[in-house]
Amino acid sequence: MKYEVIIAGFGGQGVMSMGQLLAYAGMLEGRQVTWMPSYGPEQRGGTANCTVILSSRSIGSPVVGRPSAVIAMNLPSLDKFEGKVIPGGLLIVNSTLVARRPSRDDVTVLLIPATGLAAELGNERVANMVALGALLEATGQVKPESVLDSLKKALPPHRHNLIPLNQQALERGRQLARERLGREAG
Amino acid sequence: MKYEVIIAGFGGQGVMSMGQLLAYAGMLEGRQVTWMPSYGPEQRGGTANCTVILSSRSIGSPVVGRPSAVIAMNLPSLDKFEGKVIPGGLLIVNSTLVARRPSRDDVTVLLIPATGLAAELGNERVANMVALGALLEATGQVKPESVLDSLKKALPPHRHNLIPLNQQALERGRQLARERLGREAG
Amino acid sequence: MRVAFERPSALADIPTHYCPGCTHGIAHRLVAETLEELKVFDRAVGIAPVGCSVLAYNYFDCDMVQAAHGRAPAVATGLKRARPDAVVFTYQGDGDLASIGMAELVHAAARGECITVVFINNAIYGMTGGQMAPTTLLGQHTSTSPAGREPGREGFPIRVCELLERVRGVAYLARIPLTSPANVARARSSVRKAFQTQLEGKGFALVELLSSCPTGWGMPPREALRWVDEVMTEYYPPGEFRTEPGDPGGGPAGKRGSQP
Amino acid sequence: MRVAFERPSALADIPTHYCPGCTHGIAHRLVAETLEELKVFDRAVGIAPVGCSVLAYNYFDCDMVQAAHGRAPAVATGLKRARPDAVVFTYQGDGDLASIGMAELVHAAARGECITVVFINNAIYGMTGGQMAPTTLLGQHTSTSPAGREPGREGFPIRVCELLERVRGVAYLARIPLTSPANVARARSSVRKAFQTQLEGKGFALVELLSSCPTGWGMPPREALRWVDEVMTEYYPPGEFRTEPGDPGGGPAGKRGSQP
Amino acid sequence: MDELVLMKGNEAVGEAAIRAGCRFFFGYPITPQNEIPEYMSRRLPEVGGVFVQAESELAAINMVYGCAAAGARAMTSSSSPGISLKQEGISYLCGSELPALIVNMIRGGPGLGTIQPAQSDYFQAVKGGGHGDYRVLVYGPASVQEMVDLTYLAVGRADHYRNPVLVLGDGILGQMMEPVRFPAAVDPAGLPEKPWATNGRRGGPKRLLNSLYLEPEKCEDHNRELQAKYCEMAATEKRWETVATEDAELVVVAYGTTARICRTGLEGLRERGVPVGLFRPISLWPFPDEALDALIEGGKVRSLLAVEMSAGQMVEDVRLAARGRVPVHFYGRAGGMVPQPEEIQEHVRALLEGGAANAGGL
Amino acid sequence: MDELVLMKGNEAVGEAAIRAGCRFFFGYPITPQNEIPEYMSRRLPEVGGVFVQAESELAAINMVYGCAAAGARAMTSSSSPGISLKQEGISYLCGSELPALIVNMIRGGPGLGTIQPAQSDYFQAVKGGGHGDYRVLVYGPASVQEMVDLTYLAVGRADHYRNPVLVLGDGILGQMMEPVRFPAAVDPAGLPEKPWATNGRRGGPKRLLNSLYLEPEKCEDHNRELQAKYCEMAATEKRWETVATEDAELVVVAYGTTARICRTGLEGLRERGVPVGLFRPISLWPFPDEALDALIEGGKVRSLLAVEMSAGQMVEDVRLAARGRVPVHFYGRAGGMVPQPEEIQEHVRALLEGGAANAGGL
Amino acid sequence: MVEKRVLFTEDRCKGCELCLDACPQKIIFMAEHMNGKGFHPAAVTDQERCTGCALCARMCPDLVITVYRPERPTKAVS
Amino acid sequence: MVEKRVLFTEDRCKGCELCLDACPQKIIFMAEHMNGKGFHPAAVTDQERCTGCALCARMCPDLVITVYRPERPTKAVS
Ligand SMILES: Cc1ncc(C[n+]2csc(CCOP(=O)(O)OP(=O)(O)O)c2C)c(N)n1
Ligand SMILES: Cc1ncc(C[n+]2csc(CCOP(=O)(O)OP(=O)(O)O)c2C)c(N)n1
Ligand code: SF4
Ligand code: SF4
Ligand code: SF4
Ligand code: SF4
Repeated sequence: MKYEVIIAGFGGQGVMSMGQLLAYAGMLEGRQVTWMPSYGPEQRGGTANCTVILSSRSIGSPVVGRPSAVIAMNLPSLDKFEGKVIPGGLLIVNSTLVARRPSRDDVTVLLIPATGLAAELGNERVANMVALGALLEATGQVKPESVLDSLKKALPPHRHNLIPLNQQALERGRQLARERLGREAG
Repeated sequence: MKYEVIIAGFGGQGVMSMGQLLAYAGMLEGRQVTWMPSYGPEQRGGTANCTVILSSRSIGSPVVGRPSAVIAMNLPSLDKFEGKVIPGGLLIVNSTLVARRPSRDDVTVLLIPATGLAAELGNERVANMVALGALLEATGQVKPESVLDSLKKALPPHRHNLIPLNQQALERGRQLARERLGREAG
Repeated sequence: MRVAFERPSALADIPTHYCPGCTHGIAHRLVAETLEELKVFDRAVGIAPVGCSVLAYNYFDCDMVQAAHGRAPAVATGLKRARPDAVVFTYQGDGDLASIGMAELVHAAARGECITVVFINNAIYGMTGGQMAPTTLLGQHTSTSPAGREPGREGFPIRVCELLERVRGVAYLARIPLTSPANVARARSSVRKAFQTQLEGKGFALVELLSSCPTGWGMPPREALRWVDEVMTEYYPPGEFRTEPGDPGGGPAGKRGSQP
Repeated sequence: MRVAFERPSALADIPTHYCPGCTHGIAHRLVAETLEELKVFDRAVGIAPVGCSVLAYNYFDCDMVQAAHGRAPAVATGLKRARPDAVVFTYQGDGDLASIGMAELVHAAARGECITVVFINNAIYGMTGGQMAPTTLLGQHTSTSPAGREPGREGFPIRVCELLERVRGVAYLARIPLTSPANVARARSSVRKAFQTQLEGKGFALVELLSSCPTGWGMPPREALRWVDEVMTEYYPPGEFRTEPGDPGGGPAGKRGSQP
Repeated sequence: MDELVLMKGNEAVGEAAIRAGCRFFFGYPITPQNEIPEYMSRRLPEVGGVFVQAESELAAINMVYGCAAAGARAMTSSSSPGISLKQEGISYLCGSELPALIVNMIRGGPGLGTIQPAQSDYFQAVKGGGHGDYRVLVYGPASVQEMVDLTYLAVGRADHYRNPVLVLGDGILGQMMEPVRFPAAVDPAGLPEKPWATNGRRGGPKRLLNSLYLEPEKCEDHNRELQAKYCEMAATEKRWETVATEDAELVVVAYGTTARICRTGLEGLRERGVPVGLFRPISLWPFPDEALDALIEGGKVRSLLAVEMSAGQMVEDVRLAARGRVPVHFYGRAGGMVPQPEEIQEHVRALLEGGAANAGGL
Repeated sequence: MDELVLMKGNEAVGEAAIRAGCRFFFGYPITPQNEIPEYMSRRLPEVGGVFVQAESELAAINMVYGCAAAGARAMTSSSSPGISLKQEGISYLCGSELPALIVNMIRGGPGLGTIQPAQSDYFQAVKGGGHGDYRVLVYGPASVQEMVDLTYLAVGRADHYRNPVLVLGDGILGQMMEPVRFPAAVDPAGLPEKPWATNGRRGGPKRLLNSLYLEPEKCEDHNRELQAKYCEMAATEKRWETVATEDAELVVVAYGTTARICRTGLEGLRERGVPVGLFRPISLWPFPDEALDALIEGGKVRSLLAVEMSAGQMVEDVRLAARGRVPVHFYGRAGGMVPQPEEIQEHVRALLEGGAANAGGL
Repeated sequence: MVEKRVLFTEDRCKGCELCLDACPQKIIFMAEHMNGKGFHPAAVTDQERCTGCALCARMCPDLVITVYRPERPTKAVS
Repeated sequence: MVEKRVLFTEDRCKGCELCLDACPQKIIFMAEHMNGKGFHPAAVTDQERCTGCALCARMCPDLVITVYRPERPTKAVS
């Protein structure tokens, strides 16, 4: 099966690395993966986004028109991608920065105050991990442990002190998603 | 009918302009003509040559492998082109500078001491006109008057004082050719 | 109340794509103000380079031509030769002007083309993401000089004004940092002179504006301006290098000047 | 009797294609003698340009590479970076080096590439038949400046040494006319220094040899040499411009040197 | 100059461009086309034009770009290596939709090659040696008179389409002299205004000449417009000549100098009753495929022979037009070698006798 | 690095080149391939190699020329406009018979175009954008793993043939990350000597690397040798992949990124029983024409559809291979637009229903 | 409330803070809230302390600032 | 006849006359005859006046000239 995620936000919000962690985790779990960034000067000031595809079979097009899930870390991203999610898909919105409520009613909407929760954890920059946690919880696409393993591989050793914080953020996101989705802790 | 001439010699011997005069004269007489120079750095120090084609019909290839006539103003030119003249063709050799006698016996050979005769006329640089005169006489391809008309067109007005000398040289060439060919003055 | 400062009408009233604190915006304004002040807006033609300022064609409200990377001076030459009454300027970054475009720059200068070159020296390639520029300082870290520019590996930074100072055909040449209101005022006067040089038909004119690239340098904008003032100006001394056409001379330093 | 002068063995024993009296032949000999003298012939690699000296690859008996027009310094860079122990020289005419090849020249110099450039300045394009060069003097008639070079039309001649003098990365720089036995002796010593600079790893070295092109100029060879001495050296003063690496500095002439 | 004059191909090209209203030349010397810049440096000042010897071919094509942007008729010329250096610029001219006359007097390659004539830049010219989807009109003259006529035409077509037009000659065509007659001179002052030209707003709307479209949707739209233009060219600009093809069983396809050499060869064969004809493409892009198609459909033709001064480039366009219906043979010379009529004759005879099945020269 | 790593195509190309023994990189930044020079500037010093940021693409290709002349394995990379600037240099490399790895991560054109992915430099790559008769081996990878494998292969083939080899990717292939496994590292010190390399005679015979042959006879001989080499390449270097072509009535022909998009689309059609297959050229020059020929001769195929991110370039090679036996249709997107699998499906369905007869996208 | 002497087109502000250093009166500050672009915009509330020198505007790369000057600059404005 | 001190490889000479100016003894002259290349070659007959300074050779672009010097230069040679 194929699962396609678009992650979008401001330049500094870590949307690219969020996607890479997801892809890496998928790879560790033996799946086919591609990660594809938007590239070019639009990144400057505007929004950046990336697409992650996780699949059991070899992946064709790395460019996705209609993703299974979207994480919108800011308003322009929500505006741009809300309409693209497939019916029955998932839409995660960073509700700290996005005041508007999504209008789609044929998709699962998760409003996650990712930036706020990250700030509570002491560092706004882990908002991406909060959002990623929510995605993992809502979709079960990859295991949180795989994401943490990926993080260990991705961070240089002298940055490994950041791992606990990231782990907390991931957990926080999962937890909130569980609550919002009305699920029991797994 | 098509008549093809290759004129070859040292850089300064005026072989290019000799060919141009011939072509121009042909044009004035209403014939199809092309003039094609050898070009490139070989000119430097080595020999230069040009090909003139006179024809009653539109001219195909401007590059001639086997000319009807060759004028060799120096030894390297004779060495290079002697073998190329078609059987029954014409070979004019500037015998002032070329000691060697041509070995071809299936072509008409005219040994014309062009440089020497030109020097006698007071200017070595009209050796080309002497040779051209010989060609005109031997082949009848264009009228001497046409060559002189061409010369008038080619020379800038302030150089028209050179015309009489050129005319003399042309005449001298014709005359000698007549003698060598055992012809009567026309 | 009267207006003490407002947007020059020669600039389109749209937001730019430049990063926060990028001095490209200031430089644009100076050029636009000059076009108005000299009343040449209506016959101005700008040549946009390839670099962060490629979209300058959207911001300057005069006629604009987008040129291939580095070739703006050649494009300007063609244009000016065809329309000597047009006021032609190029707006070029350091990669565009001093790396790939070095030959076109030096030759347009040597031909004494009556064009005005606005040269934005930010010591880096902004648009492509922070690679080394020919003006990157020694020791400076960029994405293609990751260990810091080191002469044995990456060579020395090129000083464009010092170089062009030796080219006959150049009539105006100045370098000013865009770091403070006072410097910006100086820069404006230099930009003006560079256009006046063209209007008077004196020859080639270039103003080098020492600029910041907060994004490429990885510095907050204010720190970036301080870096310009404190570090860049050390290697790139500001000032006017040439204010009139003439033979810049220069000659051998050694003892062999005499002829037998 | 001992031999006071004979052909250096680094030159192939074949006639050259150069015109009578063309000083390319003298320049070739100086380079060949230097390669022998410094005992580097066996690790020398020459880069032949496009120009009358394109066939230099036949004359120099060391390894030779023929480069695209103007790109010899880039080719030399690639070669030297791959084999730092090779002794790499380019041999370039003024069209090749200062016109189409200006960017490659300035940048190889700024990178301080340890290569030696032998620059033949004959103020014209010889090979293609006498067109204007970037070094053609004002007033000089060529087949593409038929009315004589005029700054407003054809721009000013470029002085390569004066220009490069302002480039950090340059370690040796000299200009010598090939006009008399005494000057040829000077030129030889400069060529030697330019190679020594490379051997010592000091940086970029260039010798400009003021040369004649009797054919392109339409002058007998001896008159051509007089013209070099009397006319060319006026605009192109001979001498050593740089003998050591270092920062050439240069700075603004105007009053804006001070920083707020 | 309405009279017949004897003129070098290179100079004739220059004069023809001037006659067509071109007053700006930007170029760099290279054999075998030096007479073009040399002629222009003498002639242009006489007619109030401008000649600039650029510092390189790269600079030259970009000067043409700027000059065309100002609305003037501009040209450049070079030969093979120099034309390679212009590829980025040609792509930009097409992208910004700017007219230009570009002349390539081909010499043998690759690399520095030789200065002798060749046709080995055919692919570069007709398929596009630069990046991106673009097309330039390419004309392949076969005589000095045709150089004049096609150059004259090219300048007008360039303006008409706002696209560069390439005249593809070779060293022979540039160097040879033939009698020519020039068409009437166009006064550039009398040419229609170009409302898109960037020469200062002068009270009008802002103009922009540009090939950058960061958003791919816009860039695709732009490409669609360009393609529509190229389709129009393909529909209306094909030119060709046929010689004795009506009853020909073997048709030689050749352009430029090679075509006239082939004609001489074929005339000889015809005299001996051999049923051969000549198809001469004059526009190389668009290639006159329908005309060739019609010839094949005529049913007489049993095979085609492409002859080139290259290792087999135009032959691909011949094959594309032939679509497998008749065998397409190839005969080529390279590196500056010029085929002789006798060679063509021999090769044709061998083919007709079934001997040289596509052996193909070189 | 024998394990699976997640890597960007651009970085993977760099690492693959290093693994193949390439220690010299000369290049100039341009989107979307900046990660190649950036990666090389970090990695090469670690392995004793040299990274030089050249002043331009022109300088870069000529540095590669010099470096290859010294006998080293050298590479450069760029994207479309930058590759146009390298055309003269590529022609010189071929003329002097020097090996080189050249990577083009295509972006949309013409001119400055867009930085988004395209395949519109196909003609330039396979027909030769530079002057003269020459050929370069061109590979068109379709995944990051294939970028690695073909880059690795390219370095070796370049040395084998003493000829540049071009890896033709696009913005997507350069920017995307996929898991890759690298082949074993080659130690450049262990590579065979190159007796022709000019690194100083050192007691041996003089060596000369040159592409000038003033005498046309010699230049033609040289061209004959080059053509013989290209013939050998054409005979031995064709690569392709087929997917479900055995019983396909319509075969889509596509390379690179487009091919994988088509595969996704075709899989969907196959699931619904539509008899479609995919023919994917991997070597673009030489184009795998015989394999396509065999497919057509198989008799099942009733039509071909070429799909490209360009306005119709590869389709000419498909037509040349098809020789009129089956209709060849075309569907293309341009200017950085990437086709979607659904588009392909729709277009195929319309074709099978006879609706979109060669209407052809764009 | 005083008439505005210095006017910030808030949505154009990229929060670069260059105007802060330029203002001799040091009356410019960065607002708490974010504008549509996600930046904290520069602002002045102390309008009467603005002398109309326009130095901030001359440093602003984004033409965010318009400055008005009283007809007689030295006199306090109503 | 004296042993030759200065030797001209006549066929290589292009008749440029640069050696003429270089010779301090002014003993070089251009021969009447032409060589194979069509040039009047330079020549010296006055061999004993040659001092072996080799200045001519250093100016000759075509390496036409080889110069020998007596072991003790000041002494006249047999
Ligand atoms: C021929 C070509 N080479 C490279 C590029 C890629 N490129 C675009 S902008 C740029 C450098 C820009 O740097 P600079 O000129 O310093 O301007 P900045 O972005 O810093 O303002 C480069 C290399 C290109 N578009 N075309
Ligand atoms: C790309 C390219 N452009 C132009 C030429 C033609 N060309 C050959 S040599 C030359 C100029 C030679 O002049 P110079 O470098 O001054 O050397 P000289 O012949 O005077 O020694 C030119 C323009 C070429 N071969 N390649
Ligand atoms: S990248 Fe640098 S130069 Fe470009 S807009 Fe941003 S700050 Fe300015
Ligand atoms: S043309 Fe000039 S530079 Fe070339 S060989 Fe002759 S004299 Fe020398
Ligand atoms: S300088 Fe301009 S953009 Fe920057 S903070 Fe001040 S008002 Fe905003
Ligand atoms: S310098 Fe040399 S080539 Fe010239 S005349 Fe003397 S010997 Fe002959």
